[in-house]
Formats: sequence, structure tokens, C-alpha cells
Amino acid sequence: MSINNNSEFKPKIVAFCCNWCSYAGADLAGSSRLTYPADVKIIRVPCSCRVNPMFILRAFEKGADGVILCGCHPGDCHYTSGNFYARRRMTLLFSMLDYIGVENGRTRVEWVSAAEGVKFSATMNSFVEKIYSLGKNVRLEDLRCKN
Amino acid sequence: MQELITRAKELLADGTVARVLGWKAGDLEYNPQPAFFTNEKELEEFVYNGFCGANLSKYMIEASKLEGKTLICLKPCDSYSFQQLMKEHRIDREKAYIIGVGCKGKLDIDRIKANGLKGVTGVTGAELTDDCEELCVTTLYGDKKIPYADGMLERCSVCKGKEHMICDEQIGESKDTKTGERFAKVAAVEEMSSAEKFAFFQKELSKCIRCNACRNVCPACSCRKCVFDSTKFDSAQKANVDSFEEKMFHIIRAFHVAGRCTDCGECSRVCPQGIPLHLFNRKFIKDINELYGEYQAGADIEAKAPLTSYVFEDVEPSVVAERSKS
Amino acid sequence: MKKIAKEALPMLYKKIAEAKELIIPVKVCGQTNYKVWTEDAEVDLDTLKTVKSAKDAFFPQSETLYTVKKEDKKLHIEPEALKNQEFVVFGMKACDVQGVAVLDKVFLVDPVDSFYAARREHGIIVSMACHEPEETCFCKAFGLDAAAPAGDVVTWMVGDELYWNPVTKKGEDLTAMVAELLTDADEKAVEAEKESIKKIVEKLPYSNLSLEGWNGSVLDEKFNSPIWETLFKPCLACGTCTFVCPTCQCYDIKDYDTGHGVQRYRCWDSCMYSDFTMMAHGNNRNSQMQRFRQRFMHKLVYFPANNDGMYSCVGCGRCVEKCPSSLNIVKVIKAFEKKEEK
Amino acid sequence: MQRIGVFVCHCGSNIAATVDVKKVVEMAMCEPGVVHAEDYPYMCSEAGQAKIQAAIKEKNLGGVVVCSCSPRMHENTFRKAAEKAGLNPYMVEIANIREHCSWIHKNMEEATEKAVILMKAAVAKVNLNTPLQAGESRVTKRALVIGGGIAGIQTALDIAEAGYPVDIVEKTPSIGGRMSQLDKTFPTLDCSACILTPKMVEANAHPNINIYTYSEVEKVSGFVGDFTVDIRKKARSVDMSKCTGCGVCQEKCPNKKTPNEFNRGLNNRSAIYTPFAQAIPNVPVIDREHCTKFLTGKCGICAKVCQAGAVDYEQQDEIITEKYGAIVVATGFNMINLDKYDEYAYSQSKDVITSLELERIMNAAGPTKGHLERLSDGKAPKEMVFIQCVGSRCADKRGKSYCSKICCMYTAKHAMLIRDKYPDVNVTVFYIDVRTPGKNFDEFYRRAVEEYGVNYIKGQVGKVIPQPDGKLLVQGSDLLSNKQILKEADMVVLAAAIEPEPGVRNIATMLTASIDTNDFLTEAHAKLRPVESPTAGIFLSGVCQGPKDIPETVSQAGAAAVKAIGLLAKDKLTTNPCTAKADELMCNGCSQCANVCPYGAISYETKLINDHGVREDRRVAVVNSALCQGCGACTVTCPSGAMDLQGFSNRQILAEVDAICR
Repeated sequence: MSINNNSEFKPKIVAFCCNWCSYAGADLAGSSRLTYPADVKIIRVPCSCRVNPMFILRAFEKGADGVILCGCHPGDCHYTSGNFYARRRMTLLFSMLDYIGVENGRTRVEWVSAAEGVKFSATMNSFVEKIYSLGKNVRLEDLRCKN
Repeated sequence: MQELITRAKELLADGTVARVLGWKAGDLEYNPQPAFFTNEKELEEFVYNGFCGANLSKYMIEASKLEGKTLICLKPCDSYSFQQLMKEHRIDREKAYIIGVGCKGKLDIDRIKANGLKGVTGVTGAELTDDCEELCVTTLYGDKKIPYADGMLERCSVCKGKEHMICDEQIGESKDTKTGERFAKVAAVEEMSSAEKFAFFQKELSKCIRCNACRNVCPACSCRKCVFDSTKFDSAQKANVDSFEEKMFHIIRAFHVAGRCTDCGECSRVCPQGIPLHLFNRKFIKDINELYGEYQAGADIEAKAPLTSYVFEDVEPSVVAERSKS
Repeated sequence: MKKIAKEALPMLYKKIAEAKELIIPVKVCGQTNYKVWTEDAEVDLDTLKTVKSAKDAFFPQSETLYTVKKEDKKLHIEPEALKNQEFVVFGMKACDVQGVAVLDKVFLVDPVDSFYAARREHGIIVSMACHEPEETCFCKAFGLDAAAPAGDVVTWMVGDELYWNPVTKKGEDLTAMVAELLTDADEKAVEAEKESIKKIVEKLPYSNLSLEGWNGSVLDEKFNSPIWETLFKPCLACGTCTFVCPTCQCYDIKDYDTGHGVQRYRCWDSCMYSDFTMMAHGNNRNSQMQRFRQRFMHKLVYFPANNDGMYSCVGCGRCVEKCPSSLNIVKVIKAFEKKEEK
Repeated sequence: MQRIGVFVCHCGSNIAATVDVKKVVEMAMCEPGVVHAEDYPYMCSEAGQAKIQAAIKEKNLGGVVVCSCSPRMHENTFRKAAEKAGLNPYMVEIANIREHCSWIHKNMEEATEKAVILMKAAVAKVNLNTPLQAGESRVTKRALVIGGGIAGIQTALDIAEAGYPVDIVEKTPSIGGRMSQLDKTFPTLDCSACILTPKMVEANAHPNINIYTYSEVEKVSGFVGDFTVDIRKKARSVDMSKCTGCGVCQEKCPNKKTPNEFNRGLNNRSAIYTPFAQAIPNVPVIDREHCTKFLTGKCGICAKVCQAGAVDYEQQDEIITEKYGAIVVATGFNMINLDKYDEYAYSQSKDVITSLELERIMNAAGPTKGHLERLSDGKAPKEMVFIQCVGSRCADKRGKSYCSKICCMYTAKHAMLIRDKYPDVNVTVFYIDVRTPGKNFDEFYRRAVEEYGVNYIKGQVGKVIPQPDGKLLVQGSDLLSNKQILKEADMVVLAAAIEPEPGVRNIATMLTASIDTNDFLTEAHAKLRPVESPTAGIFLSGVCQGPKDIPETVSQAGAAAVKAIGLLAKDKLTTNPCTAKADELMCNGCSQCANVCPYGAISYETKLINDHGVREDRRVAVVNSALCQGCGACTVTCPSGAMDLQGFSNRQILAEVDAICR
């Protein structure tokens, strides 16, 4: 996939991936050589329910332009119910971010199984594309990080 | 009020309670303070009127550690907070004797002053026995009568109802004060464009001085060590920087109390900068109601809290983008 | 004595702002605070008390001390520049001006706080008499005159005119700079205004607050009083009183990780906070009673003991207005008065 | 701050071709705490590990970052290597610069920049790592096999032979599974029942094997070595201890209108029934949904005729709770529903059948007693057409994307058997490809073509149109000669795709075993751990993992058994030390964490706490580290951050976030 790269903008994108499904899905994308932009950096967490809203806000504070959380499909959580909690938490958090005027495309949750390398790659491509279209995150970054 | 004092004296005298948690008259008409009373003499200073807005339930955390029972006066809205604290094992029901006190709407001196009044030296018409239709305000610069509702806290105009969720007995009459829709302002903000929303909150939050009054008064914020004071989380904050830190504090605070906040309105009451902090909490309450079914924290001690439960069919987070008007 | 029509004030602001930073009460979302003036700012001189005092102008709530930047394994330290441009603080009341005098006692004595000293050097205070003092005011108790504040330029708002009286060299220079906008005036109107203010001050409920018994010599007696045990109870341990106070001067120094270095900054701290002066062993004041006592003992006993009897309360009454639990220094003073009566 | 060593692997050219490893080493040396950095062609090799160990000793390293392949590959390798050098294994972090970097990026500069950031994040994390000690948990020496087909039977037999007790849970009334429905098996053409029934009998008779038929797994809790499983033994309505298996009840049952599942509904059975003659156990079941007694309350003939008095209409479902150390899933497969393929007229004509139906028709115990005949009119067919890949290898969403693997071979078998027994019947097979990779498989297929004259046409069938005369008009194309083909057939056999047994999704959820988009259970590693689920203690046997034929199923069943035996042979397991831990000083005792814990690992105690000199009794959370699996749900629910997850602590994750956003 090609991304319109005429601007200087290189987004910083944090992807939290659960160890059992999505991180493995990302591994599969890798071993299948399914590309996605290098702007995406993955942080491994045991489960999507490990992701504290604080982590997401912190990423934005420190200058991330997009944050995506990937976990097992609902019902397939390695820990049975972690992603159900994550789903409610993230829904509310994203709603709040939208409410205070953060563009809602900057946050996303996708369920990617260990077998879905193709989906992982496609998801990252579409997310990065969205972040490019939104441009730099100026509403949440801490100004002190700019100097 | 006299009835309350008489009853408190009785309960102290017969040993049912060891102390009374209520409000003590201030040195100005409008500044009574939360107080503990341990004897009849002290109770002479007991007061309960329109200016007793403070929610006493959080004081019960400390009172639960004391010997003997504490008589606690709870307004209808305070009783939700009390019950939520019970649910979270923060207070001991056995240590409390609850008198549910009537409520005809609580007053906000800043709102009274916003009626063009300066140098307020006296306010009458705010006793529980009054009909609470009109306030007579005496000031250094002349007297004025204003409708009671014009001096009321915002929260009282969207009152959850005058029913006590928990109490051992009730004293005093209540009067319905609800005139507005609780989520009207939240809905209005939701209608704004993304840039307008951002500007709105940016402007409001730029006033924040990080005094932590909102947090410290909040009955849901009862952590022994707040994450924003803790070195363990790498998230300690103190500075009032006019950038993201404020938002982070208020969003996380609202998130931490989501599903637990009873919408008692204390945060907005105490904010020295008049930031409508309830707009954060109510946003979560509105979302929870709309997405996961009506839920009122503190109303039912057995109910499963929305953030510690789930159903398979829950909406996906993508619903946010679908619903967003911006 | 000079004067300027109230309606011409925007021109005055603009004139000052062309040459210097102008800090003035500005209303944002219904609340008035000192802010840097901009063309679109809603200046509000009618509100007697800004929420926060003018303290920020000289001792901002947060300020960077220096920045460390990391390049490879090397660190570069960039000190924050000291204030080197003149600025004007417009509209400070007698209490706030006195608040600065209290801060001077802390920051201008050895070791001098260079950030504060630079701001004091470059700051010009245009004070303003309190046209309509309020019920929470008690500056009289500290010997202040709401009708005649200190400052570089003292002003009075009388009817539609702002009367302008330079009293220091800085004040004279500022006056010269804006001379074209000012006209000469006699002192009659101002004298009448002063009288009127004094009359109101006499009627204020707290004007006769007595500070008897509060001085540096009563340390043990006050410190050990059992009154504190009941007094502190409603205190929520928030920092509202300290942050709206014109004289509270405690601060914390912290580092902010910018990702490519560190910004070392200081920010106001509050003795009401549980982690105030936290040490490795824990806290040297580990109960809220102790923290509560500290604040008032400092204002009314320790500070005067070390500063020739000068209290570090100026009677502005902001804590009276803003305390979420309706606690305040007046109640503390009165509580001891009452106890001692008995 | 730790003294950190960074080790960058080239992985031959897998990493080094796209990531400038020297640059990563150089940048690593600039990170705070890093005292050593080097690169090596194969860090996972013995020599590579030796380098890490040498550096740990020489530079007194407190933390190690290996920039290499996915931690899912070699995290354990490097942890063990570090441990041998005296470093706590949990002081090792992996920066995944292969799967997440070099393999997906082509631009060297970009990939190097990303690798450096991933390295920095790992360094930032390891700086905050603390040594962790793995605990121990006991192993219940009993295995559960879910599914009683050939896969389950073989696994159970192998485990039982090794001396461990095994329970088989089978949801139908008899073990045997799909294989019991087959007539003959490829490529030897021996009789399926003849080779299966001895196994069934052996399993039934084995002292270590306990079979629960007509039973389902209802609830699973616990973890590797210590699972607790609730098994619902559905009411059979026949007392197994009394029944002699005489069969009189089935003969006398007046209600014989129930479609016979075993014969794929091609004929009917009685309401009280055993699925097939060799069923084990040979005890009938009353199908309560179809039994007159249960539907109307009248009848009761079976009870009257039963000499043994075994029929019990009052029997209730029974829940058996048992503990297991290992669980093997052997749930098998089903044929897909053909509703979406109505162009082949399956629902319109009785003479369009699936291959499995053909197996029953060909079987002597089947609906036609083994005579090949049209189900519509009982006439012997003259022209038969086989259509391959019905729903397999399907590009669109209608069918399955995968190859069902067994169809090519069984179709060759069917064709051969028909031509052998009925030489006058013409057999035509429409195929996309003929796939015969297996021992003696291609030879088998060639025999069908060459010796038996089966007509193979490369091409797909567009439509099957039932004709008024009862014949079937097959419209297809011959891709080799590029011709349209119209063929009249008497019978059409569809090689329908196979899919995992639908109930497997529910089972996977209970086991917290991951499952792919096709509902096949995911293996821990596609190549190296093909019979293990990523969930520890769960093993995969047979088609539940992916399509396979009988020999493959049996070998995988044996492999799964060996893995399970390996687990059961241990007395104790080391537990994952990355568990949650509550800070007693900060805990509010609010119970929110316990509300979200899926394992019930959090309890509360009232303890005397000394909080910087303030002593008081407080209700605080206590995590049972043996039960905690380390998901972290509690940590987010805890507002004060008192609850944290070791190995993935709040500060560690925030440090990674900071490093990435820098």
C-alpha cells in the first residue's frame, strides 16, 4: 500500500497488542512478509485488559499521533474475559476523548487473532492512512515535549 | 433543624451514638462547615439550612475507624454516595446511624452573588422550614430579594430525586427542585464540532489551578494514595501547565470514578475556578446509560458496576465514531 | 494626580502593552484572574477579588528553572533566562501588594531567589483602591488601608474616571510613557472615595478581628493547643487555600521528562498535601491535623517571629470565599479567641 | 538503574539485510544504563548465547536486551542462557526487530530507525525490570480427552498405556466418531469398521480409560496441571448398569420416524436407539425430543419390554466434576451446510448427495444395505458425477478458504469402489486440482484413472439441473479442452468441505484456547508446536486443528498424547511469575479488582498496616499467585495503582510508551 508521503509528517503510532492473539498475529504478518508502515511500534501486553487508559493518554501526551489496541476476538480471550473489560473501558475512554475534542480517528480497537496476519497488516495500513489524513496530534501533546 | 438537634441530643444521651456528624454554623450566614459534635453543648452550634451543601458521606471513612457509632446526616443525594462507599467497603454501615435529612435545594453563594450582589452580610429564607421560594439577601450595598432557584447549585436543578437510598430515620421535608434535564449540557457539547469541543474544554480547563479540591471532596475519590500523588505509577502531577496535563488529570479522574460516581456534584461545587467538572462525570454516566443500560451508582448495593461487568453483545469501541457528531 | 476616563482604559492598556507586558484581571469563563493582556481579553476591574491573587506575576505557579537536553550520552544544560523585560501588573489591591511584600521577605533575603528577584526588579505595580470592599475582607486587621494601597502607581476608580497617582520612580516612568492619555486631576474626588471606602471597611463583619495573642512568642502555647484537634476535622487536604493565597510561598521542584531530556521546574506546593516535604522516611507531618496546624502557625506565629512581627496573612479573604469546607484563617483566629475567653 | 547489555542478532540476513545492525549497536551504547552492546549473526546459536553469558559475567550486567526475532520464538532461549550466567531470567527483554521490523519493511533507513526505537523501548523497560522467581504448582495426574472419534480414542489409549487415567467425553451416544460412518478407507481400501472397532473395544476395556458418552463439557476452570471440569452427563433414560444391550426396546419402539443421524438422515431410526451396531457402550438412548412417552406421556413400551428394567424415564442430567492435569481437544469435524450451494440442487433432488452420504449408501449397514441405488427411485445408476471442492478453496465468503484435504482421495476411493463393484456405471469427476501428497496416494489415484477408467475432468460444475425424467443435467466446463460440458447423470456426489464441529467454539472459549477465523484451534507454533494450543496444558488432536485424513489424525493423536504424558509425568510445574501484586500501603480494599478477576485469584484480608508510622487495620487485597494467570484486568480497575502486574508493570509499560513517543 502506498501512502501519500509528500509532507514531512512522520506519525508516531503506538500499537498495544495482546500476547496471545494480536502480537502473534503481528508475528504472522511479519513471517508472511505483509508490510505496513514503520510508523507503527508495537508494545506487548499480556491481554488487552492490561491497557490502562493512562497508557493511552500518556502516549498522546508524549507526542503519539495515534494509538491502537489489538486483542483477541470477543469470546476468544486467552483469559476468558479480559477483552470484554477492555472493550467497555476503551469505548468509554474513546467517547470521552471525542467529547473533549480529540479527533476520534486517532484511537482504535481491533480484534486480531493469531491466525490473522493479513488482518493485522491491513488494519495497520488503514490506521496509518487515517492518521496521515488527520495529521499531527496537536490537541493532546504536552507542549513541553516539543522543546 | 430544632427537631434534628433534639433527636441528635437524644441519641447522644441514650448512648446510641458517640458523636454527631453534621454542619456547624459559620461566622457568616452562608458558610456553615462540616463538623463532629460530641455533646449537647456543641450541638447548640448545629445548623442545617440551604447552605449545607457539603456531602458528609466521605467523612464517614474516618468516622468508621472511631469507637462507637456516628450519627450522620445525609441529604437524599448524599445517601447515594454513602451507599457506594459501603459497596466499596470504605465505610462501615454498622458504625453509622443515618438520619436522612430533607432537602429543598442547596445554595451556592457564588450564584447568589452572580445576581449582582456584593458584600453579602446576610441571607434569609434558606431554613428547611421556609418554603424556599425566595431569598432575602442583605448586603453592604443594599438589600435584594431573589428567587430561591436563582441561588441554587446547578446540581439541584437536575436533582436525582428526594428519596433517601439508605437511612435509619428521616427528619425534615423535601421539595422537588428539578427543573432541568441532567444531560442537557453534555448533549449540547456533544453537538459541537471537534474544534469547538476542544476550544470549550481548553478554555475551561485552562483555569484549573490543580488545587485537588475536586478530587479531595469527591466521595468516589477515596484512594489512600491518589495515582496523581503516587511515585509508583510514574504519573505524579503537581504543576498547572496549560497543556495536556490538566486534561489528563480530569479525564483519568473521571475515568477512575466512572460507574462509581453518583453525580453528587461536589466537584463542581467546590472548584474555586468554577469549572463545570460534572460535565466529565455526566458524560460517562450518559454513555454508560446509553450503551450498557441505565445505571445509577449508589442506588443499588448489589448491582454490577458497568466497568466491572460485560455482556458478549456489548458495542464495539467503533460506536464512538459512529455516534460522534463531530 | 492624573486621571483617565474609564472608557479610554482600553487605549491605556494598548499603550502599555506596546512597550511592556501587561498583566491585568481578565475574565475567562466567568472567573477573573490575572492574565497577560491581549487585544481580545475581557478586562475585568469590577471584580474586587481575582480567584488567584496577583502572586503569579512575580512567583508563577509553575516555572521552568532549567532544561537538560540529551544528545547521545552527553547532557546539555540550558538555564532558563531570567526576566529581563519590564512588565506591569495592573489593578492589584492593597492586600495583594502587601502579599508581595511578604514574598520579598522570603525570596529577597539571602540566598536571594534570582527568578523572583528578576521579576521584582522588572515588575511595575499599578495598584488600585478597593471601591467596594466585601464581607470576606479583613485587611484592616493587618493594618492595611484598602483605600490607599502601596505600589508604583496607585489608582482609584471613581465614577467614570480612573485616578492615577505615581509614587515611585518606576511609577513616574510609566506615567511618562502613557502621559498622552492622562490628564491632570485634583485630589478631591479621590479623597471622597477614600472616605467612602473607609466607612465601608468599618462596617465589614471581620474588620474588628483581633490578632491579639498571635505573635512569635506564643509558639509552644498555640502549637500544643487541643483546639487544633477539632478545628482541622472538616479539612479536605486540598490546596485551594494555599493556591489562592497571596502569600503562600512553598514550592516543589520536579523534573518533567520531555523524551529528549528533562525540564526541571518548580511549582507551588501546599502544606495541606499529604506528600508535602515528603522525605525518604515518610512524612515529617503525617497527620492532617499537623499539616493544618502548620499552615496557620506559619502565617500567624512562625513568620512574624522571623520577620519583625510581619504576619504572612494579608486579610484578602480568598480562603474565606474558596474553602470547600468553609474553613479559613478567620475561623481559626476566632476559635482561639473563644477558647481563651473561657 | 541497571547495567544493561544489548545484543543485536543478524538472524543471518533475515534482520541484517534490512536493519543496519551496527547502527543499532551504536545507538544502544547511547542509551542510559547501557554498558555493553554487540551484534552477532545468530544470537540464538550456542556461540551467540555464550556471548551474552560472557558479557553478563564480564560486565556484571543487571539487564539484557536481545534485539532479535519475536519473543514468542526465543524469549525462553535467552532467559535460560541468562540464568545459566547467573542473571535472573526475568531481567531479559526482547526487542522484536525481525517479525515486527526487518520482515515487513523494505527501506533500510526506515527499518533501522524503527529497530533503534524498539531497542530503546526494550532498554527502557528492562531498566525497570525486577528479578522474579517462578513459583510451583502441582499436577493432577489425569487427562481429559474431549471427543471420542479416532483421534480421541487414539490419544486416550496412548495416555492410558503410559499409565495415566484418562476420561473421554463424547457428546453422542457412542464413541467412534466420523470414522465409524465410513465404509472403506484409502489408500488400502480396508473396511473402516474392521480397523476402528478393535480400538473402540480396547478403549472401553482399558482400566485407565473412563468413557462418558452422551456427555458434554460444561465448565472449565483452573490452569495447566490443575484444571477443574464440569461434565454434563445427559440423561440417557436407560440405566447403563442394568442394560444388557439386547436391542428389544429398539425393535418394539413404535416411533420409528426419527431421521437417523448416523446414516445422515437417509433413513429413520426408533426413538430409543443405539447409533450403530458396534456402538460403545452398547446401551441405547431415548431421544426425548422424539419419544412418544416424553412428548405425550403415553406409550412406555420400551420400559415394558425391557427384561432388565433398565429404562428409566425419570433419569436426570448429572454433573460430574473432575480435576485434570491436561486436556486434549479432539472434537473433529462436520460437513458444511450446503444451503449456499443450491446450484448443485442438493436440496432439490434426492439423487444429489454428499460423499459422506455415499459412504453410508455403500455401507452394508447403511440405508440401502450397501447397494448403490438412487434414493429417489431405488434404481441403479448408470452415470455418476462427482463434484470436487464444494465449498473448499473458495475465494468468496460463501465457502471455506482452505482445502479440505481428504476429498481428492476419498473421491478416488469412491470412484474406484463403484467401478469395481458396478463396472457398468460410468464415473466422472469434476475437479480443480487433484491433490495426492501422501504415501501411496498418487499411485492410488492413478489406479482409479488408469485401471478403473474413471473419467477425470478438470473444470468446475456451474449447475446441476434436475430433469423431469428424474435425471440430473450437469453443466460444467472442461478447462483443458476449453469446452462446455453437458452431462446427464443419475447421481451426483458432492465433495462438500469439512469444517470444525460447531461446538468447538464454545469449548475453545471455556478452555481459553485460541481459535482461528475458520474455527480451527490454533497451535502454539505452526511448525514447531503443532499439537499444542498456546494455552498451556491444552493439546490438539485430529481435525479440530486443521483438515487431515485418518493416518495423519492418528499420528497427531499420538503426538498430542505424548505431549500430555510429558506434562502428566511431572510432579510440579513452575508457574509464570508475571502475576499481579497488590501494594498493601496503597490498597483501598474496594473489591473492584476481585470483581474482574477471571480466576478468583484475589481475596481480601484485614491486616495491621504500618503506613509510615500510622498503624491501622485495613482491608487489603491479596493475590493468590498460583491462581493468577497475569492478565492484568485488575491493574486497570484499581484506581490508585495499588495493584500492579509483575513483568508488565505500569511503570514498565509507561517507559516503553515514552521511549516509543520520544
